Amino acid sequence: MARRHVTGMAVAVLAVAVTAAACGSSGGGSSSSSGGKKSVEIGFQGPLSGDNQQLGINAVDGVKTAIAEANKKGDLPFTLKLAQSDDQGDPNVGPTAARQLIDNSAVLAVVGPVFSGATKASEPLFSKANLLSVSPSATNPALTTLGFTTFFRDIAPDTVQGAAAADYVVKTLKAKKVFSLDDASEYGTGLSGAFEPEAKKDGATITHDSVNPTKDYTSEATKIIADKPDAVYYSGYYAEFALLTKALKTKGYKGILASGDGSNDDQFIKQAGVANANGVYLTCPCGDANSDPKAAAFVKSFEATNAGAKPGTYSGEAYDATNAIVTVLKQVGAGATRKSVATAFKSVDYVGLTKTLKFSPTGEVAGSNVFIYQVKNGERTVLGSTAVLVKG
Amino acid sequence: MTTSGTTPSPEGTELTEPSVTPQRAPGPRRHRAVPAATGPGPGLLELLRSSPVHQLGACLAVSVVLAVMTGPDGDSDHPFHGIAKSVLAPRIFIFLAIGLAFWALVQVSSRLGAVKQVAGERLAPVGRVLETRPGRLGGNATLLAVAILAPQLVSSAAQQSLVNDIGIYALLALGLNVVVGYAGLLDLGYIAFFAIGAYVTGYFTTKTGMPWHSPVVFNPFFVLPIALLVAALAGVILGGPTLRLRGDYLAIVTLGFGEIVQLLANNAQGITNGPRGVFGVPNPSVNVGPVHYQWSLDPKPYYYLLLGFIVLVIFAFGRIERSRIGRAWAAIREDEIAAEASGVPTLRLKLLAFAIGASVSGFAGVLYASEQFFSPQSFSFQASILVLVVVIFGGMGSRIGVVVGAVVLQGLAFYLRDKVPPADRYIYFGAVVIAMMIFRPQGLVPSRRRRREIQLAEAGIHGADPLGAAPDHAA
Amino acid sequence: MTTTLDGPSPADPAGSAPDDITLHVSDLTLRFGGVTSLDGVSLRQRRGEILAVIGPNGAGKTSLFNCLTGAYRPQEGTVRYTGVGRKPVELLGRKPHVVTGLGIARTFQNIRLFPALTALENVQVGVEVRHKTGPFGAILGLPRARREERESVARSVELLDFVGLRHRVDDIASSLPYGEQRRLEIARALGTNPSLLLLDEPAAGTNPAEKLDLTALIRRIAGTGISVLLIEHDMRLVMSVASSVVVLNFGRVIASGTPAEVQRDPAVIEAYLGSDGAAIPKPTEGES
Amino acid sequence: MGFVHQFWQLTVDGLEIGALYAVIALGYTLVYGVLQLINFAHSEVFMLGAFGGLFAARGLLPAGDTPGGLASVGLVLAGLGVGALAGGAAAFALERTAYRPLRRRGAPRLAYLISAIGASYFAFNLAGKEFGRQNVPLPPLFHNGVVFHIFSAQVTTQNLVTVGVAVLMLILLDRLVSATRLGQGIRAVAQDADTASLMGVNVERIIVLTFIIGGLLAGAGGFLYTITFNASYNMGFVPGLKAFTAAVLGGIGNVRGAVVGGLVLGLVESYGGYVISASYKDVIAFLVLVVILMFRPSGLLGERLGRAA
Repeated sequence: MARRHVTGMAVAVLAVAVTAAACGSSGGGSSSSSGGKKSVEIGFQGPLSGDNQQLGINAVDGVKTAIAEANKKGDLPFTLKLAQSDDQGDPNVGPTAARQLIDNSAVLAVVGPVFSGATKASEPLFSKANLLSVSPSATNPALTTLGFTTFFRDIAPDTVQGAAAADYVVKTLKAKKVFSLDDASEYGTGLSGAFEPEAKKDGATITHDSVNPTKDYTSEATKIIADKPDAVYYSGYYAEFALLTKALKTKGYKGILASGDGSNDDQFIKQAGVANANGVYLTCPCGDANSDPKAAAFVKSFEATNAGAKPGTYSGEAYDATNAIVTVLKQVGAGATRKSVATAFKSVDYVGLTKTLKFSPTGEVAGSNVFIYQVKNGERTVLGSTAVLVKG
Repeated sequence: MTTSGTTPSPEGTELTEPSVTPQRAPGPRRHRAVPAATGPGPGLLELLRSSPVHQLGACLAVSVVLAVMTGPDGDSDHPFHGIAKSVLAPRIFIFLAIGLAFWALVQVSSRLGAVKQVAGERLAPVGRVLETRPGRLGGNATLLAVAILAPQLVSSAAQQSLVNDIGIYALLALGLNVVVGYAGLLDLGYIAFFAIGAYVTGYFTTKTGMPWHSPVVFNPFFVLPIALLVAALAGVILGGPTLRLRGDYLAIVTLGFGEIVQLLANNAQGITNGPRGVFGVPNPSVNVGPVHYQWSLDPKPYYYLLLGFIVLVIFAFGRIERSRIGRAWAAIREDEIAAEASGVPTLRLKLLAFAIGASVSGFAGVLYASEQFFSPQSFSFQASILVLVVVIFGGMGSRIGVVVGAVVLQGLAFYLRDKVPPADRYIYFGAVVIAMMIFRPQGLVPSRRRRREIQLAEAGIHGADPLGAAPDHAA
Repeated sequence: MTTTLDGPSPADPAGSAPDDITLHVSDLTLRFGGVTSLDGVSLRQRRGEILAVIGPNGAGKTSLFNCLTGAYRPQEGTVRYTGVGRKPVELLGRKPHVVTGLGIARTFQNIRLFPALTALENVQVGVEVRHKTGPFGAILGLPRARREERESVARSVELLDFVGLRHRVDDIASSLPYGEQRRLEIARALGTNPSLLLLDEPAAGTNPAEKLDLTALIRRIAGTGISVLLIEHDMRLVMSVASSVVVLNFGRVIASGTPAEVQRDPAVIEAYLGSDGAAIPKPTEGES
Repeated sequence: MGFVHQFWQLTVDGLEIGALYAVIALGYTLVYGVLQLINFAHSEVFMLGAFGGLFAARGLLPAGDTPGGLASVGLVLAGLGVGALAGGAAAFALERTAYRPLRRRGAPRLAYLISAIGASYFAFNLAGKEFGRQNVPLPPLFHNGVVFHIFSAQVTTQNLVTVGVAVLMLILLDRLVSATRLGQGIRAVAQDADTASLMGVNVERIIVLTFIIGGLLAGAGGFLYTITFNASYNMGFVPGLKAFTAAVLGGIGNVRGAVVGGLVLGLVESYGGYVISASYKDVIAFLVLVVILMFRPSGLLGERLGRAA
């Protein structure tokens, strides 16, 4: 009995000691000001853990690249730093993650949140705190209609992407019968809700189904194949699309398979397997930096900042958003406050890598293009933008 | 058989059940005699108890595990890089040194045998004072003062966490404590009632949040009694046919029920808005006479609202616990057959516990929903488990204990947000829970009854346990 | 001697004729799978009487108790019970707590207390069965709740005093010595205000001194007008307290009558002495 | 069109997943049989087995195209073997750290459940840290094609591999429990541990071995699961819960019951997922569980391990 008490206490001591040691060694100290200059932080909120963390990592790496470039240039009256906050892509974690950034008074602007659901839950807080938030990826159409005052996104909403994808699948690929499946998420239903009416308008017959993310798409694949569609369009994220692709191919599905920007990541190819992924179409309102000659410098800088990682989906958008924020910070100068940054951002006009960042009063980016990708030999290749590919 | 002449022992009574329970005595207890007979093996605890060499081995093993836990990550392409970098890098020596120091500490302290005694002597008077009535009152007043001051001292993210993670979970844990701690029923689907409360709020307070809504909208405060009743009713509907089941089966049925509720919330998009969740439940407000107050995004007022309810619930459950109902629950928990034979209507009292627990959960659901946004993700099985772990961790059967459990566990999770990679948090959570069960299964602040029950169980006497004591009435 | 038990008790020896039948068991048959545990058992108990059921291990005594108190559901037979001033009711098919509510309390062969509760709390559980306070009453501290709480403590202390455990009020049940645990169990049973008390081998495991106390206690209980149905191995105790005896063997009644008559019965001698208690028949599933 | 046309295909799909549930369910059932405990961390044993098998098969896989013939057989066997070993090792470690210390001190049963939950969180999050938190695919180890048709249903190589291996393991286990000395020991402990120890059965040893056997099966099952569904750090939870349901459905503690429960659950899910929606698969599974427990509380086959074989 006595012994147990002692060991219990000692274990507690050990645990505390080890945690302290770990924290000490892994560093990450948040002491501000370095090199005499005042430091200003740009926040990032997105999924840095969880099933679809890759999309968050793509984006935060883009932010890091832009920050590194700005600091290198050194024409700002302060040093820029990054403050990350993980919302796990979960709307319920969103508010706490947002508050963490809001609490940090050095944060003058935020890139993110990445996912639409988390954005919806977090934006009221950002609006109240007058903290600018620019999402590189939250594409749900309704987000700009909810009265958030400091919300902007430099990506086209799903209404644009869904319609363009429908035009491409029905008009260019000539699919007469389309099976539209979404993952019932904020993002997925928004995308399929834009895709289906346009596809119908283009003359295709649509079968709609909605399946929550799961691992076992076997019976859904049976159902899809029984429907004999020419094309399947999945509105959801890559982890599930990979499993769906696998299940469909295993059951001998030979038709067209397409999905949206949530699946537009190399992880999709990896997880579905090259043989299964080949031939799959992916739509995205985002360009591909890797294959864009204009973006060569960005790719190089990105690789240098992020230990050789290649830009992924939303990396370019996050990079652009950060640069636009940097422009505004420069404009506002040393006395920048959250309010002045948010106000100045409304009239920003910045020619970015992916598009020109210029916003409507509700925070919607002005011009946008939807690109079609196809997996060929295990690589995502850009076929072009729908403006060019869809005719008539 | 116990016949006159033999020395009766509690163990003997266990073996000669008077045949009302045809099933065998529950598992772990049956092996009590065995460990004493067999030699020591290298499990964690008995290692710590056995020879110094074995203890050293265990300490070093724990050090290595901790090194891996805190070390660099691997990935699927290089699955063992993280481990290799943790174990083969120089930092392993820091951990081994800590492990070694820890081992030395154990050696020294167990040789001297002094630490415990000194600590015990020092703490004993404190414990005695706390057991007296004024002592208890003073202790509770101090706790309340700390609770009132807490949000003034922390950041707003921490305040948000105080509301979302700690306050709500403390309320949930208080409710589950009635079911598990008082009546001894293991409910693994407890969060379902929380969901029901939240969706009832969504139904009655907003026309935009859910496709399915009431014709008239109310202030969330008016929904509180409705949610309370609906959740209690759900508890009775679930409990009625299932409370006859034996311990583990009850656990599984409740688990199934919890899953069904969450999956329905997730899938019935036409009713609940599915995984997109419910957005736009109005903030509660008070408009009584001259008092007008509107809760808003600021977490602090929510915190005080929650704190008020928690104090109220603690007070109310204290009354119940000390009443005939509380004693009847204790009786059911400790020996259901004897309770039944003493005239306790066991089924009705279990249902009552279920309904009370469910209604608190529904109540918490309203408060949670009125904070603007919720989605089925909040009502996962993990959440049910988390509440249960909070209850056990804090001290089953103790009202203050379960609140402390919520503060410590959820506070730890919040604290670790910044200190460790966010995704690694649950590794620490798991490790803490295992260590807790090995070293202090009665929880941080156990109730006196529960502490006795654990002691009795360890002595091999009929233990009161949600998994153990429930009899099979199938015969 | 009887004053302490005269609470709001229904046991009213003056108002009932001595030959009133309080318990009438007829043709009770209980089987477990292929094993017949009780085989056409019939017996009658008069009000206020101490009736002992004896028999070797496995004879079906505890099975009989379990049938009477609703733990088992026998295949055949009827059990009619007449409470004080009540109409006769059928006991079979009722739940244990309902049976207790009708005025029948029991103890267990292997003491079943609530081990982590205090002696007082153990008795209170029994006493409070007849109380009405609900959760709201308890939370709000309504006058009735407070009155019942006071009554419960007073009555429980009174009962502890009656069984000789006044000094143990705040002790944890499992910490009591064995003999006292037995008496505590009896106090708890008395708390439910029974008119019929079923005692299952109360003397098992007690020493001679405790046995003597127990004999006195049983007499005192009977003295308050409560009928006692007693299962016991100890023949001396049975002979000294019981006014009539029923002998079971292999689930059948082999003899009944006064203690003296039963003691002379050849079948009983055969059942007991023939086996000398050593070659006791194997317990049936129901008994073990 | 419709359910009738797809009936046989759905049956084949259902049997495949059902066989996997059965294999995992056996781990729950065996442990329940000897300890009367729900081993909550069994799902992580399954997950670790899956990763073990995956890494082994991927490591041995020659570069280039999908192998065929004997190479495929060898790779599948290697994956199964290493998966089983990883599962067995994980189960052993689990028993040592999360169960044995509690058993030694005679902890109440609830403590075991909580400690197993802690172990589960610890294990799957540590796996996420070390193996990444993305889904990890198993490269194709054999050419997956339609082998034959049952009525209108296609039966693929993958179906045959999964079901074949699962059935083989189930038969082996059934033989082990009913016809070996070890099996006799397990049954003795399941029936009455105290008596068994008096009869000279080393109860501690039997308990450890039971954990390991369950772990071997779950590990191999994890590898089979990965062939179809990819591996991930949190893959254990849902199949674990389903397998647990299957075990209860068949009568927990009953070896053959677990098999029946697994197959029934697989079929019900497959049919229900088609007729209603794939989203409702789990709802259906749990509804079945709740209803069965209400009307047949000890499961379909009801008996305990000790009496079953």
